[in-house]
Amino acid sequence: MNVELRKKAKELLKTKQVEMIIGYQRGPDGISATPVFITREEEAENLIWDVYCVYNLSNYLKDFPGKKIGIIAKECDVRSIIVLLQENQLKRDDIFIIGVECSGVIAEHTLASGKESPGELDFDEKCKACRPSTPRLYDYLVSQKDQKDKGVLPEENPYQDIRKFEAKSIEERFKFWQEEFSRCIRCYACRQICPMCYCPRCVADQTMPTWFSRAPDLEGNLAWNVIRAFHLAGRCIDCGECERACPVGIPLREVNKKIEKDIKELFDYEAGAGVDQKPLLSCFDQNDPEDFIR
Amino acid sequence: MNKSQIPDHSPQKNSGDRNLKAPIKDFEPKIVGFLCNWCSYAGADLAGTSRIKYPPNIRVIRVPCSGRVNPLFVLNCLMNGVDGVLVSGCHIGDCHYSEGNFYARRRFAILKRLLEYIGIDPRRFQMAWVSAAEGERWAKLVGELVEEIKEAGPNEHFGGNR
Amino acid sequence: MLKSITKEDFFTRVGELSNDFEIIGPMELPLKGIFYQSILNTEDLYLGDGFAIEPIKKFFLEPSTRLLRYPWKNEPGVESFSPPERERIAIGVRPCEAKGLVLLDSVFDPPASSDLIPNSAPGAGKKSSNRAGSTYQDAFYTNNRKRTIIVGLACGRPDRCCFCTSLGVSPAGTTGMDVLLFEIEGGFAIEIITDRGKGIFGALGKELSEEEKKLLTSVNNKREDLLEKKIRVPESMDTIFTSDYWDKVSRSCISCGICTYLCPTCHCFDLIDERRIKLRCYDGCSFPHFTLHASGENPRPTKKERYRQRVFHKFDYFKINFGENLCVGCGRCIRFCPVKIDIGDIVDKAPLSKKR
Amino acid sequence: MKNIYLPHVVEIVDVQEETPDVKTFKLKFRDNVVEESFDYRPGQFVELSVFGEGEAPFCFSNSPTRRNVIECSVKRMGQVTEALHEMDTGDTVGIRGPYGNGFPLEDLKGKNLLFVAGGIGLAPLRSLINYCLDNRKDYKTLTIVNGARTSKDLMYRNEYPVWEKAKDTSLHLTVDCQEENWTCMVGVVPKVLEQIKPTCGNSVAIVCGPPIMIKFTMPTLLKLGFCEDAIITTLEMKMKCGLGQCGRCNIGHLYVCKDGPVFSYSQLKDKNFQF
Repeated sequence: MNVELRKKAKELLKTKQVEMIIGYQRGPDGISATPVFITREEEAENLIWDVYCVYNLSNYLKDFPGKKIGIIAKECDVRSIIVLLQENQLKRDDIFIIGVECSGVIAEHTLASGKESPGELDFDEKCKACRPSTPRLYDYLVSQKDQKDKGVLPEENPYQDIRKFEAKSIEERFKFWQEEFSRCIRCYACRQICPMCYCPRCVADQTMPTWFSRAPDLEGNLAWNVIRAFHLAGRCIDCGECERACPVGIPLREVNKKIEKDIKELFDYEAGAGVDQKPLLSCFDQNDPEDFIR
Repeated sequence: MNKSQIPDHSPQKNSGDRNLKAPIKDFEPKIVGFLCNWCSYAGADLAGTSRIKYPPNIRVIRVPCSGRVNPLFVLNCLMNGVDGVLVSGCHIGDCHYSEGNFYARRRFAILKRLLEYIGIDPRRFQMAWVSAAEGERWAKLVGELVEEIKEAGPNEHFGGNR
Repeated sequence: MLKSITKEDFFTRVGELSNDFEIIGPMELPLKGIFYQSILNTEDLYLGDGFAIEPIKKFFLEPSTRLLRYPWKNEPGVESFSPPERERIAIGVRPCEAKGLVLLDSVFDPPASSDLIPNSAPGAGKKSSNRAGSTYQDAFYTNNRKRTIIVGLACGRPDRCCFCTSLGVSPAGTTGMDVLLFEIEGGFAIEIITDRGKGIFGALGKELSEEEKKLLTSVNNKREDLLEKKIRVPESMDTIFTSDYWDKVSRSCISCGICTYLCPTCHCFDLIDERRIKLRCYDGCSFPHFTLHASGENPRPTKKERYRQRVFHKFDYFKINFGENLCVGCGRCIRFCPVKIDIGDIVDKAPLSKKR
Repeated sequence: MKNIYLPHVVEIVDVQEETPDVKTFKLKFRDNVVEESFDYRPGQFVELSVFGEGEAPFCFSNSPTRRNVIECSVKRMGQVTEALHEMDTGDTVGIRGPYGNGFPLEDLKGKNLLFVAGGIGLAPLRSLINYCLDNRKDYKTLTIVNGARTSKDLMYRNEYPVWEKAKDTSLHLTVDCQEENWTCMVGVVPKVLEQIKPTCGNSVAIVCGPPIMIKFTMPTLLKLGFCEDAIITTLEMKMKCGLGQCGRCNIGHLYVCKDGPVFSYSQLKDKNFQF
């Protein structure tokens, strides 16, 4: 399938349908993948697609406004492109989506443990909650016919862990998050890697006023992590990049998932369902639940 | 304390020794209320002009609409040691701007659940609809709120050492 | 002085020392990684082959340091926080990190010499010192350095991101150490380097036999060979400042702060006034607002300029000012980069022949 | 050991509105001992702090030769300047410094001096101009070219009559576009310089203004015959510490806060303008 991918990429560049293709190439360690930005046909030979291609490349689309960009995207990446389209951050005509079929990517942190081959490695947690393997939106699809996948099976109940955690006492919950957030170093990798975090000036960097402490203390870290997740309500498509990028292992997906579950229950809303969908917080329903309001 | 000798709390463990608040038995909570200009603020005003007595624990911040209230306002209050936050607006259908409170309702439904998930007592963040005619109701609401937050106790996780 | 000591004796001694000193050391948090923490229980001390995620820097140049407390409006008296006095022992510090501290010393604890202070000679024109950069001594950093004894641990298993030997650091290097431990069968070989080190571990263990010494030397000699990654570090990068190379290598950068925050030598900081307290917090040259003027002007507007600044600061500017690279090859920025940008690779492959 | 961040407390004794968005603050030390020992040169700067809001660097805008107060001119721009503009006489602020190298006063002796200022860039130059006027015998002719967007944005207007009357001193004012009742020159600073054709022999040009003005003025001065060493400028960069430690204000290996803010054109050219 890499052959087909490269062929299509060359064709797109040759016919000038796109100015650049954002894809994956093999990293300097010879195992993992890294993002690559291709503008010349011969460079297309570097393109790859396999279980090591964990990144959500749609994060880079904001770097090239007004350019025609081809992007290699799996199902979860496509969902984030859809959200960006919903929010008018992209023009549909400016992007050419080369969809790739995905049966799960590896959990990247396990690479550090010395394991290398796909069979030994675990699939990423996010893939266990993901259902379809064909992207819901694409301009060209590279199908995965030459690879008999052992892909992950979707979990029966994707919010099982969240429910379990909700059942704990309030003190336990606070203690858990206090400990997790205490490790936060405020490097903002979670924000920077997120395709949805495109604010020109993030609330964390604002000084007039300063919304919450910029020091990595309890108040600052908690406020930052809560507001980061909140700003993704109805927008997070669970690509898991924030959690992967976090150098100190804070389970950020567990916060994102909580909101995902809530909005499903409260508003029957799923982020990134379709381009015509309205963003969750800029619309409402007359009958939205209000049992929490006095 | 000697001027030059403020004990330093190293950043690694500045979560301890934070309870600088009053003991619980005579605990008077500090509550911040974000009140919409058109209904709830007028309602609170009515309570005042009608000389209805209610606890003085609430500090009112007037906002144009409950839809103006940013979750950051709520977090900022809680992180600075406020014991409870109330967002109050017009009843559904009465919004001066037609739909501001609809947006607020969605937004805070999510925030309320999220704060609870993180381990912040749900009693500390409350939302209400109070109309301009409901002076009586406003006073009752504040009374209940103060009782609830007294039960919840001081917000000792945050805002100490400041 | 080289001695051997059993693990048991070592930990017993650390336990004794914890009465008088705060013990800092690596601790393994399950599923999260290794973190330097204040150790309350000597059993928590992790002295294996793994590396801590954050460098020991965070105990010297802290993620946030309280500098001043301000009065309420128009009241008198700005108060200085007094630096803490408790003495500490940092155990398990890697040679690269200790070297990193020595490099930080030149910024925060520069040699005090009146002729280096530019303000001392009125009318002295452009520069009265031949060295650019800081000449001010920072009380908080210096105090943290002074009150801490450093007990190092030689590296037994460098990983594929480590490249310290390319920067003149050895996996068994003693720069910046008071004591250095080598893991040997049944315990540690312990090298006492300074008098402070002698003070805490001097009375311990027995002299190594000639045979053991030989064995240790041969192991030490092999340590450097364990490093797969070797890079060529140029004398100067001046010629490629304007190269489009920087555009290429920085394209996948996401402008987060991981590389700078986790670097044992990065020391850029921000001063923040919050609730009448002045704090010093980490900041990084990779953030877009790092150099953003209030007017909206930004001299480093894109990732290209920002990434170049990081590389130049490490491998060019600092060398001009202090004669050394501001990199110790610990590999953290490579290990934890979410998009696998490899600074070693970038420096190694820099097209130096290309003139500006 | 001394906490290098500890500021001296100064009181605002006077606030003068220079332009719609620039105010000049006159500051007096609370502590007489500090006042005695506080010495500075034109071109140096201080870190002014509004307690609880933050710190920002400002240059001295008055000459050390006529100092009973310290003067800083502040343009309303960001968090700190906003807070400063809200302040009034009697309020206290913090001050630490002086920092930076300042103008090379010795090297300028015996030279014709050309001052080129744009907008608030006149602030550090005013300090130097008045210093030169107070040491008049040390310096030859003084030519001042001062530009602003509009006549409303011209700073230190009450100084102009004094400067115009001073011996061997000329003042050229310019605004970007023609205005009603405006009798001086019109046009951006580089254009005006070409008209004035200041003498380049035994001269030094001292330039301060917004980055865009500096950028276009430099080539003009070179064209007029000024040599690279004879063009000096004082730069602004985002600064936090003022001590050469926080790492954001460097141009190449030089730190604007410590090795600057005064640089010669040749110094910057050597560093290839490595911002």
